[in-house]
Amino acid sequence: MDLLRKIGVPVAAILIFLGFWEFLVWVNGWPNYVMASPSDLPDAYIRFWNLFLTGSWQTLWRTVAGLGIAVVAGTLVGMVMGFSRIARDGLYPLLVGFNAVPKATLVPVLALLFIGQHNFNTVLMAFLISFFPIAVSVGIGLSTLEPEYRDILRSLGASRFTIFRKIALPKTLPEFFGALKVSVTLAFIGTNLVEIISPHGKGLGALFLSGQTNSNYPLMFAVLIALAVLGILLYYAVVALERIFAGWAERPQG
Amino acid sequence: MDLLRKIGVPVAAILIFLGFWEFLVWVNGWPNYVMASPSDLPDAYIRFWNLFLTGSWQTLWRTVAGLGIAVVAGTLVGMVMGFSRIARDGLYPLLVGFNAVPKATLVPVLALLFIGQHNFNTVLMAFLISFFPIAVSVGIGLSTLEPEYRDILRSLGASRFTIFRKIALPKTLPEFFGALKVSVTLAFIGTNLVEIISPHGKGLGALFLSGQTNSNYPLMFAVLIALAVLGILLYYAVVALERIFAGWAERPQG
Amino acid sequence: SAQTSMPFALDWKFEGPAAPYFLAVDSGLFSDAGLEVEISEGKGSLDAIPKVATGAFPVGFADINSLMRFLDQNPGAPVTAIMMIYDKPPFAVVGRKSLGVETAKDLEGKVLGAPPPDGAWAQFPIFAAENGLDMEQITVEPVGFPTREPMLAEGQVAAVTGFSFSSTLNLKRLGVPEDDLSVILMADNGVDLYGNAIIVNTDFAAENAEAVTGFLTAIAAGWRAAIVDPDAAIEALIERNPAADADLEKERLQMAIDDNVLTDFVAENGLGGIDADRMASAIEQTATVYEFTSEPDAALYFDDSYLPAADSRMLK
Amino acid sequence: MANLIEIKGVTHAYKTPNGPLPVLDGLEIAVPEGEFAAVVGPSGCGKSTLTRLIAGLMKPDRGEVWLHGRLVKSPRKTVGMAFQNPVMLEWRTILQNVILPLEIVAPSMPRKDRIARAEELLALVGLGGFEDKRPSELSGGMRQRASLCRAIVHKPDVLIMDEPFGALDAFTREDLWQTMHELRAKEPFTAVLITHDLRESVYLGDQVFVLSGRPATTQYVLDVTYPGDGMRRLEGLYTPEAAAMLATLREQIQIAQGRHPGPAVH
Amino acid sequence: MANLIEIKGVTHAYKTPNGPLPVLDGLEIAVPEGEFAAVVGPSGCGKSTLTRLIAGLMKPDRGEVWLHGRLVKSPRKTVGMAFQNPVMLEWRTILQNVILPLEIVAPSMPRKDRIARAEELLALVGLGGFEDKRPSELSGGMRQRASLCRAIVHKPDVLIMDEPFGALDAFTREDLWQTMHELRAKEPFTAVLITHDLRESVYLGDQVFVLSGRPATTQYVLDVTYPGDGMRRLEGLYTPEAAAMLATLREQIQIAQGRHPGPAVH
Ligand SMILES: Nc1ncnc2c1ncn2[C@@H]1O[C@H](COP(=O)(O)OP(=O)(O)OP(=O)(O)O)[C@@H](O)[C@H]1O
Ligand SMILES: Nc1ncnc2c1ncn2[C@@H]1O[C@H](COP(=O)(O)OP(=O)(O)OP(=O)(O)O)[C@@H](O)[C@H]1O
Ligand SMILES: [Mg+2]
Ligand SMILES: [Mg+2]
Repeated sequence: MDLLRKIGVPVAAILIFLGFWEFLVWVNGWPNYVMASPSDLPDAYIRFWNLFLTGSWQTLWRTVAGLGIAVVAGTLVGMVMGFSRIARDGLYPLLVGFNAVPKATLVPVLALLFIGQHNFNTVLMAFLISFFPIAVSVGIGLSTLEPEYRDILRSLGASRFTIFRKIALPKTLPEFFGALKVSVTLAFIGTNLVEIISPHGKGLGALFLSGQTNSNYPLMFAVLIALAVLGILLYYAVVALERIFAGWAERPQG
Repeated sequence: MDLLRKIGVPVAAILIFLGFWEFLVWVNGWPNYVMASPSDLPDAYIRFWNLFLTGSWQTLWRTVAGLGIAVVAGTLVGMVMGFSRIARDGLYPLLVGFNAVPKATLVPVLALLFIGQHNFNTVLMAFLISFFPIAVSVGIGLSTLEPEYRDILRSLGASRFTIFRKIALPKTLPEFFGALKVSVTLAFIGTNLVEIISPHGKGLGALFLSGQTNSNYPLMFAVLIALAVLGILLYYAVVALERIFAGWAERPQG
Repeated sequence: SAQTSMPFALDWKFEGPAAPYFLAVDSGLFSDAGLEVEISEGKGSLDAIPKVATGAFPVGFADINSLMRFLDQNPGAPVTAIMMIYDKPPFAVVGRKSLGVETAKDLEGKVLGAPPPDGAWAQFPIFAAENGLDMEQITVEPVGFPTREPMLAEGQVAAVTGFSFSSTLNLKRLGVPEDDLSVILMADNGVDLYGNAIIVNTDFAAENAEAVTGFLTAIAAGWRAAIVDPDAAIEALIERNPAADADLEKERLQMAIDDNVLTDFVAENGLGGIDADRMASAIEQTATVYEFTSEPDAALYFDDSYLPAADSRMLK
Repeated sequence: MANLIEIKGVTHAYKTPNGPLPVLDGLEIAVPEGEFAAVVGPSGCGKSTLTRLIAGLMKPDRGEVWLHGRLVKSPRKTVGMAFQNPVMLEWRTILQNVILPLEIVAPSMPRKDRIARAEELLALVGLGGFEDKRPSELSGGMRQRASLCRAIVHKPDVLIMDEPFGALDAFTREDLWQTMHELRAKEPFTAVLITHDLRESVYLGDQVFVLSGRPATTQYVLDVTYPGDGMRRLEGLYTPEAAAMLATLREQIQIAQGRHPGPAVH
Repeated sequence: MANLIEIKGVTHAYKTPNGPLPVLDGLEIAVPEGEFAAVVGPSGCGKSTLTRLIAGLMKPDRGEVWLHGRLVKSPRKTVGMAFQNPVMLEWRTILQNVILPLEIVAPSMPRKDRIARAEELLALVGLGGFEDKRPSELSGGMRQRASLCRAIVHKPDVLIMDEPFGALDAFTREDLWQTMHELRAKEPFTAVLITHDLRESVYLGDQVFVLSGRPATTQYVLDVTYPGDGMRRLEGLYTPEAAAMLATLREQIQIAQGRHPGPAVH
């Protein structure tokens, strides 16, 4: 029953979505170049399966690397913002300003600054685009921590960092994981922006470009779906971590 | 003193950032086409100030419109996910998958589906890209609501929606506003993606393109900074709302 | 022997017209000249030019008209063109006969789809002036690159601006019959502009004059070989872009050769040189659509001193 | 008079990772309309669980809870509940916290009347002047008093109080006992009071139910016959009759805790 | 014996939007090493505030707090604190909650020893078998007992308890009083106990400090001379000596609440 729900429900949701998509395309009679339908995609996967595999791997590891850095850096920035009002007042506008700049326009700048460092560029972009939600959530978790909780450790003379590690972080883990879910998707976007805008022939982005060059619309859609699947995979990895570390937080909704 | 901190700190932070940027460019001797320096920008603003004003306005209203829809839709989706485990299990993977798809690649699809509906397209993209953090934060706020809080109203036979409105939403407002800050930046990116990828001659994106066509790098950087400024403005609007509605949540960090 | 490293920045993706360079790599033309050449794809001329200007790539491939603007905006940037490849630029208006567009004049009263950052669209005012078009009567619909051809295929616009070999083939792919297409090359309709050229970082060239000349020699030889055996060229390309459709890219290459590279002038004088009068006229035409911040000077944009002897640049 | 609250053979166990934890076992409680039932029992025996069952916040594994002659399946608007842990909504002032139930139960009541009602109750429990404070600015005992106001602000028929005076000093507590009696005279309600103060149970209760240790059963029911002329007075607690009742209860609780009842040292 | 805890002329006011709220006004308290100071006073008078000042969680506006002959400027590792609101960390089991202070104060203590210590204390307060439960699976009184374990697990020199038995029934409470005495004999500590149960203050305290209403001053200090042969026994509470002390305290509290002290009805 529980397993059925855990696996069955997402699978059913995805199938319903695919069915709906197929139906929409069919009903509107959209040609491939407007929107390919799910039934067009298996062809693309069969023809290029090895490219999909290598591309996915290349995209995935860069994304995960960027995300990993984002988690560490985001947590640090969030801590600084959470503990100090001044840091919060000063950093927030800068971070928001930076994040409001479309990253697509920054890719060429990065590519010129670190010419040829494709891996570095890609990981950097995945990091830059995905650390903000984490920083925000950690910062908020800290600045809204109820004094009752903080005082448990403060009364023992614990350092701010200890309070963060033992109380604030665990207490905000649910929100932290929520931010991580957002960041996962952003990191993928970052990786792909670089792969598409400053192409270096690697990853799913390269496959997308090649589909574009050839006006192979089903291939392009197939790449997008592959990206979505990678995103979902990484999401389940996050969920697994969440179950382990923040399972306590979910409350029955009687 | 308080005013000094509220205004002085952000201003100082921004000045320090600009100074650092100017210094970096100067020390590395980067030419404009690698990275323009802040001192190059006033020229661009002076020359094109009216374009900046109209462009900013066009970008801003579309962004705010998209964001407004994102808030409403995100809250609704978040409510559904927060109240029902099944909805959560089914919707999350779909949403994550959708969000892992780079929106840049979706712009052409939208543009073809709704040909010529530039305003609609732009607002739609701003909405699509920015609703996820809100949905996630509302969903988490609901699913981790402590039963003690919920029971205050449940014991009176209040409906789920009432509990959401009177307890869950206010209680998660801090996280909600955090998500909103992330969404603000994303909405800007959405608007600009459309303005740049599927140009319709409106908004700051159009100005950026025109800088690009003419290799006017300072203009391009000036547009990016203008975007950042718009983002910061909207951020302060969010902060103002936050002060009003969630000011109680901030706890002194003794 | 110590090879000179010369990374080469293309302006665009690995498509048919890039095949000659890969052929040159694969048949050892560069390594024979003591050069180690790695080819990178790009996102348009505006991406390739700064790459060369910063010196990250000593050589690149970019539109000379974009280069003019770049040099005007960034005076003193160490970059210049040294070998013209597209003697005729691929700037074109592609229309559909079934929608009433066959000649330039037919555009009046129709809807023209144009991506604002498009290179061809940038030159459209020259084209319009040379052909006496009344811009008032043309409805210009801004479109995005990815939607340009689909919109023409859907009949939402009657014509689009674009590169001849890109737009035409994309349209064929979208199922528009070839004989319904009318490709109006701007170069055939009064526009004197040149097209893409090999560009070089001038600091690099000054120090490695011999290597640069050797590079250009190999480029010419690459084109020559590709013209003789397009299949081999495409094979070299497919290796780098595995998902590419060989037939399509071959057609694209052939169009580039026929329309843009192997012009009468090139057949006569060899690949790479320019005609000073035409260049002057091109600058003059550019000045009608672009406001130079300083006096334009042809010498800044093109330097023929690295070109190898004419006979080694003959394509036939 | 009919029994307004009837708990019939209620059995409940919490599901825990290492098997079910039986908490209530065939509990029987009946409270006639307008009466006050005090419930005492050892810590952790299931008293708070009982309040949640009466309020309809949980369903018992077996057995039935009846209110007003109707089987309780879900919470009712006519119930007021003071939780053991007096959670206040930090984003509302004390006054707004107290008003909250009115917003749900009497949405059409004019704002002015709501405020008047809440202010009246706050003054009654000694919190006049603290209406506009945030919950975090109140002491533990003050929060508990505010929580009591929140439970009765909408004049519920049934009032369930889970150790409502636990954090109060003896005198404030005695004042509030008095206040409860006065309120009951003015706005009749039927009440269930969980407490661990035996004097409180005798002073406020018409019946005192002693629960056994976990799993709790109704171990003993004491019918309170309060000494005096009808109105209950504090002095009554120091009469021999009251002392006898208290002694009985002590003994019963000692049994409930599984000890040999010692000599009633009082 | 030197005074381990010394509170000298402590005055404190909370800043609130409508001006400062004076809470403590020149408070004087001194507790010799190894002794037990009970503090009683009306609800909201400033007792919890006092505990926060002693623990160094807040600084007084005026006056000084000395611990161990050193001025308190920030919290110390040798203090144990049981808060009035026994907040437990929901992501930890009860056992892990109790161990928490050891992780801070004795990071090098072997895991096994920590667990043994925590288990021993939990058994002492009657929570054996609940080690692996989540806080939300405990009743209010059980949480309070676990919180007490958390306060003493690291053998603090100074133990501050803010109504630690408030949610417990009479017998569990009396058991824990006994436990406190035993603990004190085994692991000597100096304690401040906030309570509103006068019997508790007399049974546990060596001195009882009665605070006046807000702003609180030290209104009265009772030196407890507990009847009996040294070991305190519950029976002692029912002796005339104890009754006299209780009567005095009742009277003082009544004064603290600003009432005319009534006849000592007991
Ligand atoms: N953080 C705060 N901000 C403002 N006022 C506060 C704050 N904490 C407490 N107060 C006020 O200080 C006074 C004393 O509070 P305190 O918690 O010390 O009382 P107490 O003696 O512990 O009462 P109780 O017995 O009810 O727990 C109260 O009137 C309360 O309203
Ligand atoms: N949500 C829960 N999940 C699992 N077990 C629970 C839960 N709530 C309570 N329990 C267990 O049920 C038993 C009874 O709890 P309850 O809160 O009803 O006790 P109580 O009589 O109110 O005690 P106290 O006087 O200490 O408040 C306790 O042993 C407790 O551990
Ligand atoms: Mg309870
Ligand atoms: Mg207190």
